[in-house]
Amino acid sequence: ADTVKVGIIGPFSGPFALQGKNFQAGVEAYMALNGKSVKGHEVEVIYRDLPAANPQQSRALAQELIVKDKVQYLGGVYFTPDAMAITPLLAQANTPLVIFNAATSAIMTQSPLVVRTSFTTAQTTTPLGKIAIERGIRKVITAVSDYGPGIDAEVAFKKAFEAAGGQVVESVRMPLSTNDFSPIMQRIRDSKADAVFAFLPSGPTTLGFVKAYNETGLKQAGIKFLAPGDLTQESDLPALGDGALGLLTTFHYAVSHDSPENKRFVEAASKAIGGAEQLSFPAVGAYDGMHVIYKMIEATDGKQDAKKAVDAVKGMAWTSPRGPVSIDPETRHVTENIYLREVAKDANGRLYNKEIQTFPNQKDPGLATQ
Amino acid sequence: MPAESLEVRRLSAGYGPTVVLEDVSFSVPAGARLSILGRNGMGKTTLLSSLMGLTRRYGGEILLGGRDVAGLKSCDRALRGLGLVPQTRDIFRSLTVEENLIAGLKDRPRSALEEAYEMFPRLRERRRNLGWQLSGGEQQMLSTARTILGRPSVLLLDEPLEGLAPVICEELMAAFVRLASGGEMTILLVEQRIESALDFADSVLILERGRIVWQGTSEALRSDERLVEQYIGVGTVH
Amino acid sequence: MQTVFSIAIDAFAYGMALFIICIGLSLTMGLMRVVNLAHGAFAMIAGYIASYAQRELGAGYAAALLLAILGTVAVSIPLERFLYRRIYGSPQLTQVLMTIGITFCVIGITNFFFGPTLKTIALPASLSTPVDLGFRAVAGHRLFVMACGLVVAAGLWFLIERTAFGIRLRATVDNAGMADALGVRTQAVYAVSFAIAMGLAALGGVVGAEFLPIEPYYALRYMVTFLVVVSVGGAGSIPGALLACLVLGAIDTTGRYLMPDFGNFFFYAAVIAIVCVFPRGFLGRAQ
Amino acid sequence: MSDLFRVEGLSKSFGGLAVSRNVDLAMGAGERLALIGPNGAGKTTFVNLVTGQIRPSAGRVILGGEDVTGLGAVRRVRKGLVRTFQVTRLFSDMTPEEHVTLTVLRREGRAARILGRFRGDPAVSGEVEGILGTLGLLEVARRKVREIAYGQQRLLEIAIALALRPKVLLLDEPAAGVPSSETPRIEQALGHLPPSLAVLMIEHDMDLVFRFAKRVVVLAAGEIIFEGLPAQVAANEKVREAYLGNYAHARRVA
Amino acid sequence: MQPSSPSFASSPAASSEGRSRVRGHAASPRLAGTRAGSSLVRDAAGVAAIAAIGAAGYWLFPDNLALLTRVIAVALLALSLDLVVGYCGVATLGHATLFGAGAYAAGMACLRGVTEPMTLVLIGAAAGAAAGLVMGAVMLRAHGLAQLVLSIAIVQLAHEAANKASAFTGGSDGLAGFSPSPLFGTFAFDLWGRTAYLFGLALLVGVFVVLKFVVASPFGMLCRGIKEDPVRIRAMGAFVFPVLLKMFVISGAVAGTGGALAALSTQVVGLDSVSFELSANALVMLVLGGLGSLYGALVGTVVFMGFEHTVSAVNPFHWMTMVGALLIAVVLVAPGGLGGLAGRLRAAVRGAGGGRGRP
Ligand SMILES: Nc1ncnc2c1ncn2[C@@H]1O[C@H](COP(=O)(O)OP(=O)(O)OP(=O)(O)O)[C@@H](O)[C@H]1O
Ligand SMILES: Nc1ncnc2c1ncn2[C@@H]1O[C@H](COP(=O)(O)OP(=O)(O)OP(=O)(O)O)[C@@H](O)[C@H]1O
Ligand SMILES: [Mg+2]
Ligand SMILES: [Mg+2]
Repeated sequence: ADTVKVGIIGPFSGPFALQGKNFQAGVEAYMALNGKSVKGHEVEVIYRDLPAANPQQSRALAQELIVKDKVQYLGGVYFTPDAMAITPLLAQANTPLVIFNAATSAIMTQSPLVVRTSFTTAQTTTPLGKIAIERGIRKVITAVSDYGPGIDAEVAFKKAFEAAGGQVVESVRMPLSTNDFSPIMQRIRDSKADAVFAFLPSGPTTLGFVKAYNETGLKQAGIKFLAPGDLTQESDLPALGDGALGLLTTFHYAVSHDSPENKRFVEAASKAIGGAEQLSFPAVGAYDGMHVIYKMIEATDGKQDAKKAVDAVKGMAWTSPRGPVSIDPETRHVTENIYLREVAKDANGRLYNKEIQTFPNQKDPGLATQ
Repeated sequence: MPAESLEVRRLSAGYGPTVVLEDVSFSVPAGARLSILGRNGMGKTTLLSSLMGLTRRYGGEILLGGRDVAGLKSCDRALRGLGLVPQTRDIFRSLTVEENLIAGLKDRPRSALEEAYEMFPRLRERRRNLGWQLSGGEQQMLSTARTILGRPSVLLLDEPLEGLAPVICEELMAAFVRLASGGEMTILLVEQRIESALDFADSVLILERGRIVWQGTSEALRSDERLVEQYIGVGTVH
Repeated sequence: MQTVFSIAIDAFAYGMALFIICIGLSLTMGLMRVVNLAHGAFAMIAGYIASYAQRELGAGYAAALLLAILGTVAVSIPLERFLYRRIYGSPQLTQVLMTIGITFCVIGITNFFFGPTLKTIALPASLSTPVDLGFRAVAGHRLFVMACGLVVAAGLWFLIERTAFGIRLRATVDNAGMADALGVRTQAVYAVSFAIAMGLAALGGVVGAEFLPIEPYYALRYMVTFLVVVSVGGAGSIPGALLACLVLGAIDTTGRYLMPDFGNFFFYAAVIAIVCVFPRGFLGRAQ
Repeated sequence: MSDLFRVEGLSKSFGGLAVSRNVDLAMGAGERLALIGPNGAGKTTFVNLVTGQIRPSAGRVILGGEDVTGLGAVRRVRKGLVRTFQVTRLFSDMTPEEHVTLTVLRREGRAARILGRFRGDPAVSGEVEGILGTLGLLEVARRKVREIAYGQQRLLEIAIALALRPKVLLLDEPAAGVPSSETPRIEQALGHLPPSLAVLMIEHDMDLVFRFAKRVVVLAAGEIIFEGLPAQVAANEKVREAYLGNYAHARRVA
Repeated sequence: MQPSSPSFASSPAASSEGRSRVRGHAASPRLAGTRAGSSLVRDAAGVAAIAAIGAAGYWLFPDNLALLTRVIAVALLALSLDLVVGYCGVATLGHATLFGAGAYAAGMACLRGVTEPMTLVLIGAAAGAAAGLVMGAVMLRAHGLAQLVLSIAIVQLAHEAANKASAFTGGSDGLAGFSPSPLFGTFAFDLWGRTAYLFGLALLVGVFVVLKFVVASPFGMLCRGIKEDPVRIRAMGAFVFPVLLKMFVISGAVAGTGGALAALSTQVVGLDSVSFELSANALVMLVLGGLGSLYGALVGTVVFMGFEHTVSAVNPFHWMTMVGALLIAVVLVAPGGLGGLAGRLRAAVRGAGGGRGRP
């Protein structure tokens, strides 16, 4: 019975500290519910902070975890470039990397030792194309933050929407540092579209965008708001306030998901993070990531054998708090349900993402096309 | 404030780790005029700044009208009646002439500014100009006027004539003498031109390497060629 | 035409919001000559206090705003006494070091106590309802921000340019030793000015929260914006800051409308152009 | 014309204040000229105009027959038009030795070289030592300028100007702040100047002016009100009223 | 002495303070010519110390070589920053532009088939120098705060450009997928990072030696003069702009070297390498260590990054407070930076030895 160490890299401080805390909550919840050892091997988790995208630092942390702390598994990673910096190390280190978040399709092609339990932006966005048409939306303007995930979202939506027969009348890319969104709203209004498709990183930017959407009267004017679920992550909802009511988003996970697995998860994770209101999607990625890592430990009986570990989880299927999921044996990316949700108020007057439609077993379309 | 006496006992002071003044003691009665002489770098400026509290003090007392002010910060010394016209003038460069003067007013009303303009009509003409725009001499006038406006009881003048036209020098020296003999101020003057310094003062003090090497009346110094030669006279040039 | 008006209104509101948050920094940087990178940290503290007061104490908007200003000033007094007083007149880079340190500490501490989530300050009904201007509706709080900005600008300008306190402050900054020697209580002058600046930061943080939402990273996230706006205006000049905020607000807003993809290029290219034409900022105090 | 240096119709005003009104002045090689006048008459501004720190609104500056009005300050210095500053402008963190060394290297066109060390050239350090010695600055040669007395800083200003080997030297109150015991050093330094050098000195110390100058120009309110021999100056009623007053020594000279 | 005198008793201890007296300062009347020699010796010792400490790092922290390599890359940036800030007095918050130029140039070249590490470093340095030329030409138009703002605007524009040109730079996902060939054909840039570290150390020592010569040259002294008073320099007949521009180019080459090293060792170039954050961090490290000595840049980088790494490992969630506290403490204890502190301690020790015992 050895100790198996798992190194988790995530943004535990800085502007994305909330997401990092969710990593931690997911990991701790899993360990609280499933024990701290596998087959008699004690599992020890080591956290390393990487506040913002910084590949050099990411590599330094991964290297230290591998060489000095002798971890057998790497997990976490919030940003794509950070994952990219780690992948070249994996083969030499004989260490698998289980990604809890970083959502660009291309990471999976960098190394056969990467497994991902989160989602890709293309995966969560694609169903929106059909949904829009179903709801009678013909013309859409897209407005996304001008960075990798935003562009992924724009491309994925455009493809899906046009395939379903809609028309993207205009595509706006907004710099990440935009503070005041009212000029963008004016542009949306001028475009005469039926709806706006938006993608922004969660946090203050999203808040500003949604506020401007309400304040400039676009909502009253009947222009619909479509977005992947990052925009209405549960921890931001109280700040968004009633203005968020009725926003339509598609995502792989809602904290409100109604299943016994999720109840158990939410309870444990809330305890770990110190309050249900801070809980958000990275937690479930981490939770399932730990599940995968536990399986790997089990399969290798605590020995360091990256290939065997990864092979063991290919095709693995289980019921996650988000619903049924499996690891695609070819891409090693998670196959999962995508839900359409609407922001609504619960009995206590709290805002939540209400799941109203399910798209089962979605693979990553981004990888399929590559 | 009427003139007050000043007594310095065993003052030692300097900059950071450097001791410049050592064991300096002297006293000036109220309304008297004292000239401080000495060659370049001998500590005259340091002495005046120390009295004002702008250097680091290592020991000694400064009695202003009998009360020790050595432990006070310089603004408290100023409010007790010390006033310094520094050698470097220290005009507030980004303030206008008028604002510079107002800064020196202490609690007096703005109408008192007239005194300064009467003393230096040139300043009235330039009163909307910023400090840094002034000519050298104008800065000197401003510096002097600014301190005098605060009605100090002991006025410390560090080369106040530097850069002034001769005609103004004369008027100014006469004004200083008037202020002192009118019982309004006690004046300590550092001045390079021995003639002017001796004409002005009742008594003289010579500094050399931070110590007082001679004290006495102007007449005594004037009559002793050797002394002048030794301490302040024309130095040998290599 | 309507679009032009609409953009103009947005630009003006955004500019005034920037102004109200930055003006305190212009005071510290231009007049006290302290590069106070922790300015945003104080605005953020105020935001937290206001949000806390509303949520936990049930205070109204006005009461929360007042509490936030008082609270922030109260926090700033010991910081002034023990930290800032040490760096008055220090080289700018030393000040940068200290104030970044303070920012880090404030961020770490607020993160610890208040958690990393966004905090909101609920507006009273009178400010949250849109006001109809004829051609379009404008959120009430935007008008409020504009009004606050103008009042603050006028008051501050009078204080600095016309009162004896303003002259003493400027004299102190110009040459503290000499001001001291003239009987100006420089330490008190600094302390009061600092408190005023922090009060303004607090006001800006709370009133501007609708534009720049309060969260633990606030202090660093907007640091660049604040620095740029203040410098373009010419640090220490109230009209300059106002002008810079309005011009940059207008450029930012129109840029984002006309060419959203290149919004940042617009903004920073404009900054470079302005600075090249006005090397001291619009109305910088001459040296 | 054989004038080494000539100024024609130089004019400048700040806002409404005319500080230089149509000023004409010429100096020949080896000339020793004093420029005096009341405070704020525009003497320093004249130097600023001549050396190119500020641009005149009208007029020309001619050096050695060449019109240098269009040139910047740096090029004028390189052509031999050198000034000192009324309020010292020195590098407070550097030593007098470093000041003068840098100046000498600059003069020889070696100051912007990346290859080679700053110290160590015996020819340069010999010259530096000579200049500092002339002005009595050897004692403080290796102390930071911020730590030396003001009077010594004034002397260093002159040392730098001398190290540039100028053709025309403009001294703005070189003796202000230098005690009368030390002014001989300045005079001596000036006395050692190459005879072909033209020197214009602004000074309020009339003793020095009368000992030094062969010709005196009086400027008042931006205009030249008098020009002549030192002996004539004190006798001039206008000059007396505007500037000299009852200057005792002047009477003696007169 | 009068022990009864109250002010005497309350004044700072008169005897124990280390201080020298004016009289003791009387220098020899002639200038001795030994100074140049002694400073050469001192620099040689300094370089030896850097190499020794670097080697010690290799033996003491064999498991942290990737971090140490990163420290070296950032140290190069801090060094290059010291050239403009410490020696020329040009404050900049945009120096990562030059670092990023080097990193992206090396990365792109590598992706296009130039894989020899030395060549890549040279490409990085050249790109940094070119960026330095452009940046200097823009920034040197202004002074003070305005200059600072220009530097910020430049780095933001560069960042935005790198983001937009994602076809070349990979945008926010980073430029990845290149791998440099082994150094001298034998030493690969591998997981353990020995090659990268030793290569980086060699670069650092080399660059440091060159820079020591640069700052000790007449050019270096001219820059110091410009820093203190450009008007004075002009009155000495020297142009300011070309001198500063030259320094910017040199500085750009150094920063570009750092960027290239970062790219080589990580094999990814992210947008963070042309960010305001990196620029500001480098400036903080430099000021922490002390300006204008080159040593300060190294000390500051090592202390800051080492401290940050340690506390963030101990508490990944709230370490920022500790780093903040460190910065504040340094300003309170050593306002001139840690490097200056060492100098002050040395002076105090010497002063105490010589200045004791007033007559
Ligand atoms: N800031 C300082 N730090 C260290 N030493 C200093 C400082 N200022 C002056 N000194 C030293 O103190 C001594 C006295 O200087 P001080 O300025 O008092 O002379 P002074 O008599 O006024 O000379 P001057 O006639 O030139 O004005 C000098 O040796 C000088 O080098
Ligand atoms: N930049 C400026 N802006 C406005 N006025 C200025 C400026 N520079 C100088 N002046 C004014 O021009 C006048 C002439 O100044 P200048 O310095 O030439 O006098 P000066 O003859 O050298 O006097 P002093 O003997 O006192 O040095 C002064 O009244 C001054 O206030
Ligand atoms: Mg003096
Ligand atoms: Mg003058």
